[in-house]
Amino acid sequence: MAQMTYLQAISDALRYEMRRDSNVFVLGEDIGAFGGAFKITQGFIDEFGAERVIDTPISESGFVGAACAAATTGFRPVVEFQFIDFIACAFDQIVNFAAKCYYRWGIAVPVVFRGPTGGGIHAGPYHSQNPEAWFTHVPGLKVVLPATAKDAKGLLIAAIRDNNPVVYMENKFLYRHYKEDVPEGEYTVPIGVAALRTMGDDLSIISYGATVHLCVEVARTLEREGASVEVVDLRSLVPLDRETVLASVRKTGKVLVAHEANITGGFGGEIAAIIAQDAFEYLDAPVMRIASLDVPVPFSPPLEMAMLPSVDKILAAARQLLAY
Amino acid sequence: MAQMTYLQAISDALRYEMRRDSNVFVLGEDIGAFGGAFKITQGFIDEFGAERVIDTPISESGFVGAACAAATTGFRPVVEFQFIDFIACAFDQIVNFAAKCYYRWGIAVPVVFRGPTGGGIHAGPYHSQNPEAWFTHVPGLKVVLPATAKDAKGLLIAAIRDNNPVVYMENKFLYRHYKEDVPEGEYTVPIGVAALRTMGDDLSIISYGATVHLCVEVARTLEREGASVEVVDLRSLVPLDRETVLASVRKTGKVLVAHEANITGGFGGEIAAIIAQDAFEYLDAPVMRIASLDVPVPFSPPLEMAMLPSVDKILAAARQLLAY
Amino acid sequence: MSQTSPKPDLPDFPAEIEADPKQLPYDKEQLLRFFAAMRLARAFEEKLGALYRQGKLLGAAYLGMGQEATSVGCISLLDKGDYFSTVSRNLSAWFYRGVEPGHVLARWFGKDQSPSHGRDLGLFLADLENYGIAPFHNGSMAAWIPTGAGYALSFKMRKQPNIYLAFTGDGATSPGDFYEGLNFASIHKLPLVIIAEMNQFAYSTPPEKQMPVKNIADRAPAFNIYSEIAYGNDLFKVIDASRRGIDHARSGNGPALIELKTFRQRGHGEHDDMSYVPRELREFWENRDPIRMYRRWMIERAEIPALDIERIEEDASHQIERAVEYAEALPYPSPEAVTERLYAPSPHDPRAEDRKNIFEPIENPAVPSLTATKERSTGGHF
Amino acid sequence: MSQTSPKPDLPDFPAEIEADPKQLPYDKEQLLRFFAAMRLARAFEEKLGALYRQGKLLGAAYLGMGQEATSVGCISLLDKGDYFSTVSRNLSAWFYRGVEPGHVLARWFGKDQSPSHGRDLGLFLADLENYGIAPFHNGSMAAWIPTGAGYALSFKMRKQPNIYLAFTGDGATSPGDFYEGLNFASIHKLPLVIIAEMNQFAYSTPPEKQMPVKNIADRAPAFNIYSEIAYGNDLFKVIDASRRGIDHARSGNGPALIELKTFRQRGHGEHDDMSYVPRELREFWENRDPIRMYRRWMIERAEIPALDIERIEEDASHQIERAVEYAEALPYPSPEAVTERLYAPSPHDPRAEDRKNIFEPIENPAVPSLTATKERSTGGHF
Ligand SMILES: Cc1ncc(C[n+]2csc(CCOP(=O)(O)OP(=O)(O)O)c2C)c(N)n1
Ligand SMILES: Cc1ncc(C[n+]2csc(CCOP(=O)(O)OP(=O)(O)O)c2C)c(N)n1
Ligand SMILES: [Mg+2]
Ligand SMILES: [Mg+2]
Repeated sequence: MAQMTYLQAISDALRYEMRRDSNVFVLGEDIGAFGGAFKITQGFIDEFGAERVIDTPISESGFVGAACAAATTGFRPVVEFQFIDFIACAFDQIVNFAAKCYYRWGIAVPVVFRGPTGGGIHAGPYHSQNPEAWFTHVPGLKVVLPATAKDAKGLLIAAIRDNNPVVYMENKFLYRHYKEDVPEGEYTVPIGVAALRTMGDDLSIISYGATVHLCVEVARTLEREGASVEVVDLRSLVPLDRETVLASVRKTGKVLVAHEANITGGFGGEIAAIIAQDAFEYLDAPVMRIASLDVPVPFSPPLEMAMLPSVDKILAAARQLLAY
Repeated sequence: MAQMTYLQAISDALRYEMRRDSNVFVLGEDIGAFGGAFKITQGFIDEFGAERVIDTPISESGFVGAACAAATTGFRPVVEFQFIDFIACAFDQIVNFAAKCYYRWGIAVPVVFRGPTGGGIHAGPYHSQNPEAWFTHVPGLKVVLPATAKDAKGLLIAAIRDNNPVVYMENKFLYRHYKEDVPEGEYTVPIGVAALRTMGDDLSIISYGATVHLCVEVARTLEREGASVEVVDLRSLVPLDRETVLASVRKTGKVLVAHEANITGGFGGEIAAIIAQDAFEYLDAPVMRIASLDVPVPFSPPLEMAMLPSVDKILAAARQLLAY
Repeated sequence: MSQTSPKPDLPDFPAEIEADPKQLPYDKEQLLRFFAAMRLARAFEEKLGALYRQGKLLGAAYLGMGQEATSVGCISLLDKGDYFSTVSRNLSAWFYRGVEPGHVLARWFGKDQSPSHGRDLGLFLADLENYGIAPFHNGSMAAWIPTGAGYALSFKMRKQPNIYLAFTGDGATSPGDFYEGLNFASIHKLPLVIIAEMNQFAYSTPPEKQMPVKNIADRAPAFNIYSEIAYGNDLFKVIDASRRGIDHARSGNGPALIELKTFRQRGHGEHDDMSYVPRELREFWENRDPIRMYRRWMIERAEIPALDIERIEEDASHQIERAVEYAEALPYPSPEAVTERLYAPSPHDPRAEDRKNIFEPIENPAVPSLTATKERSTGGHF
Repeated sequence: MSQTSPKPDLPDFPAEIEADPKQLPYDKEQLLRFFAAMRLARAFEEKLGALYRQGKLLGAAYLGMGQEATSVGCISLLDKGDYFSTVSRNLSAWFYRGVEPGHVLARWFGKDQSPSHGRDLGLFLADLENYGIAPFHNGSMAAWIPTGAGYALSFKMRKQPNIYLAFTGDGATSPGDFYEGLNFASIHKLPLVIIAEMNQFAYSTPPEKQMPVKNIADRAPAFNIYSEIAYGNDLFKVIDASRRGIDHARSGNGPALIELKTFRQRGHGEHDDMSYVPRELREFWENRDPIRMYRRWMIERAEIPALDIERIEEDASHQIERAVEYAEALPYPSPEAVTERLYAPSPHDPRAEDRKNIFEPIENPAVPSLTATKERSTGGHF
């Protein structure tokens, strides 16, 4: 075990896989000598050389396409988006090529798309987005979002070894704000298994990504008030650990779904829908959702904070459910 | 009133608006002399000239960007995607520019993005998609999907006059398979008001687009069996007519959500989630969803039919709910 | 249509093949092999058109008639380990490479034919293992140029002496992917060869509405790459130009773009009446049908006995008959197969025991707040 | 870093402005006006950097120091109705156009300043109505080239004699949008002028990793457009080249691309230590600081009294002080405003009465089935 920030855990996973498997290479903007906008690949070019740490021109569709093709020949490329927002520029290659190739032809595309998501750092409408829901709707892609440093490492290694295109979304607020003991060397987290961050009987909060931390904080506050709350961290949205979600809801009978992406069309709707169909008979209260408001992420702090989910908003909803 | 196919109704709306307002122009691939892949703009270039009926190079991002800019100067461009699938190539311009411009700067972008969606015509993975859910998740966009010829006309005229970017999704199976009386001349349908296609007390089926026709067929079959089913056609997903949806569910207590897009992350999840939160106390049965299976749309008929929703699938689910 | 099409600017390509057979490195067998692939493609597409008109095809039909020489010419230069991708009009390339007509037709019929098993259109084929055919046509135009760069990158990284050859239409040179892919390939000097078939139309769109330059090759300086323009209906002109492009790329000098001037004899698909095609243009190119020119040249210049040629033509007919029988007899995929083979099995797929202990508490949650702004990352921002 | 940067290839730009003041069409007032905008931008950015280092800014800071002449030079040529868009390093363009420093700083502070009201970064400004500044920087590089084409299209359709000027960095010439936008603009001969600032880096990426050609202008033949390369730190060289490009576009000859060679004196943002920038390169360009060169030229060649210049410099300082006061005093937007102004009101927004009669039965539902395949559309497919 070693203390690592969330960011260090990502670097560690990448470095570990690149050392282990010469088919793994990374590409993206400014990831070479500069080490990437957030310094995930700092020092990589020295260790692995410019052949395996490829600085690309600003052309997301171009280098995503190139990575996907290389993946079909046995390489395992990891694509860095400088900010996940720019994944919109490579959208066609991801949803129309990477996602469908194996289904069409049986040709696997083991590629990882990773990049920083999320708000709270006053980066405005283009550098704060949480676009996971676009990808969860595309059959053929897997979508994972680590909330902890351990998971950041374990899920990234699993994603690199996965034989399918995996969208791996990091939270940039957590990069340097979350630190914990992370296993050194080999460490994987299966893709499609949720984690319980707290256990409880009165209320389930289903969440993923950075919002999990807010939910844990809420659970602790409520615990002090005598309520017992179970926080389920999905970790992977596709495949989804329906079993764990449903088991928790069947136990508590009350459920709150929370995420940072804006609410309408967010993945929270999918979770709520599954619960309303498959755990209906166990429900003792409405299925509630807390997420960002339906607007672009504004820059100014009061606006941004009003837009994002918060401990207070989640707490209020949780209290409402507990009192129901 | 005149009998029009769904396709003719779209042409009629476009022609009507182009005659009425010289700021309306159309652009897209092969829409000039050829009249478009599906012949929506047949004859337009003769009537309106090449200045207002612009044949573009194959560059969706390019012409979408150009249209959005022209829209901010008072034009009302209508962009045709030859198949809606290629909207993925213009994704960034739509979600990052068009959608956010008014929120950022108060500069309105009155542009319509339209194109053929949907399967059932054996066109395979790239010419059959139903990508509405990507756009419903993007604040700043409106998303409409007419199920009838009348609505195709009324919603398109409203979309063109709307001061926001509107994603208008047509169903290509309906183009020539659905015909009805459509008002001539001025005719609009407000964006954000659902329609009831049947009225009933035992079960609500919430749907939109071509799937509405399957639901009506189901409702009729069940009516013959003595059940009374209400089919709600949303027509517009954003803004959503929550009022009508919730009123129907509160009345019937049972609800089935049906659409053609694949199920996971589809807009059906959003609807189910809203119901599970805001009509929970009225529910007498689980909220069920019927949608396409989570795979790319396959070409071969037995596969395609297995993948798509059908009268039989919806009927089976509806019977299950009625018997609950 | 009120817009009368202006008299087209006709090039001065001859209506015959000029090569001197004695100067060519090909024996009779090879010459007939070229012919066989082209002729088979033509016969296949004639059949496909007929099936379409009889209402026996699912969906639309897209034919490459008139462009058989472009495909066969460049594909004949590939080494075994080379990869390539085709667009809608390169059937003769598949046939030259050994793909069976029955397999192709079975896919057009939506039958349970490997590797697609009815999932994709007859128009598209990917089979890296058996034929080096990469999984494109992607649907979205030019999406295969970045991916072509990716294959070329993969050869370069593995130090394989191979090239990637990407066919592309004139229309498909407009999307941004064309630019991004070539840009990347040129920066890294990747062995990517673009065979750009200028067949005078992209669906109904003529080049002057598609691009601001006269030739696709006029784009090449922007990428600092090798380019050539050749007459695409003369098999040997195709071979000459393509060979230089392929050699250039294979020698590590970076990408090459070979533009072949040719003509799409049919509409975009068989539903398309081609009313937008000027008659003169059509006649000009029909007089330059690549197969008829080549056939005449074989007889008149290369002194190949007509009998040998006719045998190939008959064989093509038989192959098509057998293809129809094969494809008709093949079953459709079963509906249950629809959800199979969506995800490739992977080492860290969840196992039952993984769910046994999933309680992993977070000790010190990181809760964003306005203070977040105070902590500045040592890395950059945007 | 193991990679020692190779000695950079330095151009032979002089360290002084060469123009003969007598040959120029500018009076003293105009010469001072150029200076005022550049100097104000420099003062503003010095302040911004200081605020950043004091931890008083939200997020990161991006400065355009060293590139003041490029912006002022070309913006000075715009007519009133012309539109333009800036990228991250064109503050002097806003100032030349009359934007108030206080307004800009208020946006950097996230204050309730129209038209963004705290929604967007200080870096980005759009205000078509007051300054002709179009709503870009878009976030995604080169997204403003298609939109630039759209503005130019709009001028052309309205027969207005205006042009659209789009600034662009060297890195921003790589995305596909750059190609698609220029392609469209050139086909339609639209009045679009691209001012490409080759400032030697895109974040940390040097041109040789960004593009396979030496100059951005080397891309121009691919679009069949006018292009020129000029020395971007000499105000009058900028003006000369830009004028030719703008005249070309305004006269209906289609787009122009003017490449200005310059240098980003600071890092990509203030968090960036620029360790990747070779010292020689930095020194070369610092000796060619556009403002210092211009100041010297004004005194030594144009014989403008130092006092006049100093007055402008002092005024710049005062303006910045007042800007800080203004911006600090301004309130933040109120949290409730967060959901306002997302959708523009529209004529067919739902009214209460629209929900009164929503029963609209479908008489004959169209139910897809396998038979769908039998009905062939007279239109095409794909
Ligand atoms: C991004 C994108 N937009 C539109 C289409 C629809 N489309 C399919 S083929 C085609 C024309 C292609 O023309 P060209 O590249 O010249 O090839 P040709 O058909 O002439 O062989 C178009 C517009 C597409 N496949 N992809
Ligand atoms: C599509 C896209 N990818 C990545 C980025 C992140 N990014 C912002 S600025 C920048 C570098 C831009 O370089 P250049 O165009 O040369 O402008 P300069 O900063 O030198 O003025 C990058 C990579 C982006 N904004 N858009
Ligand atoms: Mg073509
Ligand atoms: Mg730059």
